Amino acid sequence: MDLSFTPEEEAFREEVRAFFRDKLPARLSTLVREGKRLRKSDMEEWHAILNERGWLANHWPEQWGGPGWSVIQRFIFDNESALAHAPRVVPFGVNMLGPVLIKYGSEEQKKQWLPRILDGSDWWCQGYSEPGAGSDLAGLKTTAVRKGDVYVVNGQKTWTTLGQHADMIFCLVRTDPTAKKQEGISFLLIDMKSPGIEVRPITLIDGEQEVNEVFFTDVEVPVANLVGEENMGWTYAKYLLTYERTNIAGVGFSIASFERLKEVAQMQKKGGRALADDPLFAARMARVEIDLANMQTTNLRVLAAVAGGGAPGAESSMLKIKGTEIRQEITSLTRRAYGSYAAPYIPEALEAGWNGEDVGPEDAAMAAPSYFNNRKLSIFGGSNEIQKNIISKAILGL
Amino acid sequence: MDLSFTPEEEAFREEVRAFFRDKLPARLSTLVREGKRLRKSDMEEWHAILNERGWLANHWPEQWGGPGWSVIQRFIFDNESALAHAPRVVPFGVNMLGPVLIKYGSEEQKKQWLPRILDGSDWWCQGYSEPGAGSDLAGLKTTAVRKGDVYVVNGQKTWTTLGQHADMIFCLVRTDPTAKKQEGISFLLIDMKSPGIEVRPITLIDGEQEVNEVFFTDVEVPVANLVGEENMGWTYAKYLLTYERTNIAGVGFSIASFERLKEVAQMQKKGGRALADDPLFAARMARVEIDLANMQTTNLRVLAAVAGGGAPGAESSMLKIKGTEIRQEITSLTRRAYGSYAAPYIPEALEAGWNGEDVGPEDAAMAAPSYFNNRKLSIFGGSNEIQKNIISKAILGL
Amino acid sequence: MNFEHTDDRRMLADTLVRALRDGYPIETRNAGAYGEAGYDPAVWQQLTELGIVSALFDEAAGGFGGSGFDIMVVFEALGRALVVEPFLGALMAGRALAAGGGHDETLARIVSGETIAAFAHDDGATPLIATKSGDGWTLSGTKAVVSQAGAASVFVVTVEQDGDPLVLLVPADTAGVSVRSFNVVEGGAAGDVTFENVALSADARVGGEGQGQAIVDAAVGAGLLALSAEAVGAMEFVKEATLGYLRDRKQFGVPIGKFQALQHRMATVLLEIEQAHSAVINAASAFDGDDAKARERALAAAKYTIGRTGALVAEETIQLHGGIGMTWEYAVSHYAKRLVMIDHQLGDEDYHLQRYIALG
Amino acid sequence: MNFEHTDDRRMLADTLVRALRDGYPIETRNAGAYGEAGYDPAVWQQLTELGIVSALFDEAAGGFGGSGFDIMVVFEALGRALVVEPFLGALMAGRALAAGGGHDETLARIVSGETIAAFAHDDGATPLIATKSGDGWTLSGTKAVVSQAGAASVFVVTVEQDGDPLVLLVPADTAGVSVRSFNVVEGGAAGDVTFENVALSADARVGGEGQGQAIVDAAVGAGLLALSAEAVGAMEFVKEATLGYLRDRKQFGVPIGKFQALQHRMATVLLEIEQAHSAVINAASAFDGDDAKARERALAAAKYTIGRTGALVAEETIQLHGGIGMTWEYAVSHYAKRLVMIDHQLGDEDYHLQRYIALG
Repeated sequence: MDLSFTPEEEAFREEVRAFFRDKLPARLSTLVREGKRLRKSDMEEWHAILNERGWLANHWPEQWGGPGWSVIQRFIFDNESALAHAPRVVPFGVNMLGPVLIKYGSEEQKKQWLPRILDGSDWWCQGYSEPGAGSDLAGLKTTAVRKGDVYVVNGQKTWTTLGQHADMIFCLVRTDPTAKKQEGISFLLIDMKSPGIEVRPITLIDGEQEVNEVFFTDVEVPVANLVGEENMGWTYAKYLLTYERTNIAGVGFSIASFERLKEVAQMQKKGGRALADDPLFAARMARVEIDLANMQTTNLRVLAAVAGGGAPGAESSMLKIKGTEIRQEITSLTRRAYGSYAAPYIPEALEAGWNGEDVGPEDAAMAAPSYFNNRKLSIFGGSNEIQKNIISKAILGL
Repeated sequence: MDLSFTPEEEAFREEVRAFFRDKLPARLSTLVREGKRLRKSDMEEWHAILNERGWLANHWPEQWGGPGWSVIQRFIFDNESALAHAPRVVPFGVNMLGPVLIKYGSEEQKKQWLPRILDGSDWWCQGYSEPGAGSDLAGLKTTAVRKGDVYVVNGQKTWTTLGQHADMIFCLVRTDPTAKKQEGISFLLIDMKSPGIEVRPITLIDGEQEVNEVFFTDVEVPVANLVGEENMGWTYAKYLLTYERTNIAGVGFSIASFERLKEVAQMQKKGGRALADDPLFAARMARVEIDLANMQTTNLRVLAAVAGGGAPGAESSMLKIKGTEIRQEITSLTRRAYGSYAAPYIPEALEAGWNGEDVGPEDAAMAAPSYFNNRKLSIFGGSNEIQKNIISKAILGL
Repeated sequence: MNFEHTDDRRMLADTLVRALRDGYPIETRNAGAYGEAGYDPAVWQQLTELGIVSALFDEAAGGFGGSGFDIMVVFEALGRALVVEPFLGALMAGRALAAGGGHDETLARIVSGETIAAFAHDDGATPLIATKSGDGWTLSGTKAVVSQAGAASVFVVTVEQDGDPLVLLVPADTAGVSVRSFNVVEGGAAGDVTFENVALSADARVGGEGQGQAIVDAAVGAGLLALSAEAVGAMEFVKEATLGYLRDRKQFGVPIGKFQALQHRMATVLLEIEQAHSAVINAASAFDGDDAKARERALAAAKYTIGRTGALVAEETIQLHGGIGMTWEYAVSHYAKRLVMIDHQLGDEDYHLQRYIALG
Repeated sequence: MNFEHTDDRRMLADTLVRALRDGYPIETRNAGAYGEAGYDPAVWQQLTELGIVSALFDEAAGGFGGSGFDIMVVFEALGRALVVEPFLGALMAGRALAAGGGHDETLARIVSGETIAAFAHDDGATPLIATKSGDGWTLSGTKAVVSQAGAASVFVVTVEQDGDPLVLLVPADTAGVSVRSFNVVEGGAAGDVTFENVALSADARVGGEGQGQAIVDAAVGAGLLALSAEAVGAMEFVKEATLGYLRDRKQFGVPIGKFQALQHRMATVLLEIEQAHSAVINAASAFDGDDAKARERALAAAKYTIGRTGALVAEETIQLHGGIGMTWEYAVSHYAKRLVMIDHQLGDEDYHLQRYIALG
């Protein structure tokens, strides 16, 4: 057992760090570090930089443009990316649809869609959740009826993150209404410019608009856009949900935000001394710091087991629960740390290039919105309750 | 709204205090305060003192020897009793069987058994739980088959507290094996000296023997000892379980043990100062002290609602959960407070009149056993999980 | 011992609850709360005409209530409806004036609701300093995140001094006073109040020599009780909303309230809300008592309790609702924000726990 | 990065686990643990003959292991079987001697298992004082709750001094040394060791001037790692026992493991055990590192983590079992006691959290 990186891993980390140092535009890392809004063009810019280096889809097979990294390399890259305050890779094309197409798509589909994910021609979004089908994803009601060369799609998707930017959406649709819940579902690729699609933004608790409702009214989709077999979509959907989990715990994000918290706690005062020296606040910080250090090793242990041929899958549920709890706790402490100056609500301060004067300490205005926004971490991607169900069944055998 | 006691209530409290001052033998209160074992004769002695004053069965109707107190008076009495370190009233006859007989027993049964509960002629124990029927109490399997003038009882009860001292046991038995679970149960009074009864002690986690297994092999019970109607026992059992709950939160016990904890935390040192001045330990103590102050008012609110004709019942589940959590937390902090001196295991130190030299601070030897023993609080009397089920159904309507 | 409110107080509560239910739906609330003013002057006027502010003061101060339980029932009702109008400032500033005496006219206008007042207590980036100047003072510095500062036409301002704090009444239009207003995260508004060489005469002072701490305690104590009661009102609302959602929302073919793991968590939420309610009752009871230490401890205990429980209730409410609980459109998200952000006013959970210990 | 143990270490662990599984059922354990001696000399001999103590020391000290991961695998296995035999004393006393040098013969006998040693560190009612006397010292005072003191034939004793602690090797049969032995709550034994004018010559000293703190750190650090690993071993046992119970025990016609509220709690227990396991791996890794502060922080983090998690796991184990988990007869009750009481050795959860902060 050896927790230190091998010389090769160490060299790789240096290479990654050098890349972020050289290629990550300061403008972008500043936006990320300060918790500002990213525009579509900002995200596209970063994708293009990563793609140029061949690191955009870092878990794809080399044949389709992946770099051929090990899980440990991917973990290192993800961590360094967060520590460098790089924008996150928009996951819908790269991390979600890509693997499904690679495993289940036809040769034509792979050739058609994969390069366009890499070069940014298509911005993808995800059409999974519906108003009546959240945790119970298989309860979805959106229908697709085959009529000649097209499917006619009717229904509604919701919580469609960044759908306002999307060119394409991959959707779970019900193609056999008579089959059992999981058995009549298919996986369709739909052009967002198709007649009959309407996107309506949902404003979230922090006042931001990052998710959407997508309505489908008699939308015609070429049958060539069916992935795999009709009525087999549930298999592909589950594969997508468990596939790429090296970064599900978000250790890098937590480390970066904990570093920021430490600075804030040094700067903020309580009773004449730094908040960081208040015994109760110091204890709160130390508890989460230790939990995070433990998490980092738990994450690596799980990844090492996968790399060594062990079972992946359900262990990622553990990483998801604990990882999101830690991330939420750090945002909670950051909010607490600002005291009364966490209260001001300055949405325009989230905009890049805002020149207004801060109210209170720098970045205080981001603390509470970030805390509230991050409550989503334990809800989306399979709520933490669903993850506990998975653990009970798959790991505990209950 | 007025949280202070009325002059009448205040006068009553004074009367109760005077009674404990004058009548509670110092020998007994010392044993209780120091957490020593009480012998059967100690408990009988205290019952006799209470009975002489007419305060033993303080929630029975006056007709049967109760003092005619309000719920608030009972609460005051229970609290003062704990604060005076009086022995607890052994509940099986007074608080459990008594109310069932008063509500559902025949005149003959009342006349026969109630006076003997008061004067100590019979020591009762409870025959509810079975090895296969704990939380699922109605799953009990002990059978009683009517043969002429007797029921023939076969089966096993467990967790029979203080059964080693008992003259009589009240039992739930299955009289109709074909009926649905709750419907074939009867409520029988059984003489512990009957042939075919065997009592085996169970040693608990702290090394003490306070609960027992009771085995029944062809035990003959006169049909006159059936309470109420055959196969209606579940109704009486439920009544018993929810009847007397003025003291279920154990606020008085918590106040008394918290006072003791404060003394210990003043006496114990950590890093050159009193443990009570350690910021983390002080915070732990303050949290439970506040929770306890809140609980006291919650308890009174529930009692006031009952007195005012509001619904009792399910609210006592709230009191039970929170009350036991607080009691357990206080015993946990007391254990923590003694540091390494909580470790020595000196069972003989629990004996009255033990003259050995203490290891470490006085009473340290009781701290860990008391903590472990009190884990039972969240298990017995309907586990806290069962209480949450009750709250979900009865209060939350889920 | 008696847990029933007096008839008068129950009538007041009923009137207020009814007025808010009929006249203050979440849309109205949010329009005011997130609008530029951060409240709705028309709503404020309606509610003050009902005598809501007067209920917070005793007859000597021109009101008809003023006990701890009056504050409790009013703010519970306000919390249940998520009211952002400037009652807290009226209470705290008015209580300070009532405790100090000598500003009867301003106090009367606050109690009647004609004048909106704010209590400016926490120093901002530049601490507030009062320099003696003739019989009066020159004030310089800032007060931070003063609730509804932009709406206020008078401020009661505290200045830390060696010995005893100085309390001053400063009209908002005094030369050198400026307010930077902003909305707050959960709706409503606050402002940083800047004093630039503000010249005040001797009669600006509230109370006399050596009375400062008692005045501050009177105002802050009332504020702590009010915020605690407001939180419990908000908790009651989200409890009912969450229970409704658990009963109605189906997943896997059954109402999600049938899932035992969620039931048990909801039972815990219920328990903790009941405990928070008791904490506020304890504080309201001690508020009127003679024992100053018991009063301060009960107030600290209440604010600590609602800080801890408020966050628990908010987080569980969102989690049990899932995505819908995170939407702006759905009322509970705003309640959840209030329940969390209330811990950022007048000292947080840790602060009040430490204060409780120090008072022990 | 590599999470596989070396072949040697895996073989050692397998041998130990097998020996304990076959030769150390809970009845054997309890007979020793609650018997007068508080351990079983025959078991101790068998296990030391397997070289278990030697695995805790490097070749320079006469062993064949001695890395952080060696300590980890040995104590995990010991914890899994709830072993009470005096390995902790061997480790801590031996590590102190190895760090100080100069007592090679005693060290060799400790490493081989011939000599049982105890590390006497915490002062009791009377603090231990060493008075200079000629070239040597006179020792007076008591050491509190020394693990397996009654079994030990030598003590390594620490004396707080201005500047640097003094570390002394004291044979148990030295004139003036006496032990009051007692069992401990979870099984096993400890003792208060009293020194009454104990005359020691200069060569009783372990290490030289200024080396005391380093020696204490070496011993205590090894002890913290060992206790943390032992706790994780015990957690693994009760996790499996609890899962088995949840699967087998039926109530309301179904295995209680089908109740979602219990499932979710068990999932949390699993998560926290995995985190505790990671904490111990982190500590074992840092234990051999060059960075003293990182080592101390990782050890504090591990002891804090297993203190917190140990109590959680113990309490949940008992609660999920119900009454049966509270019986002496059922093995988990003894594991639960150990998991709680381990927090009372070498500093508790709060102490190590504060130490972690102070080191930060």
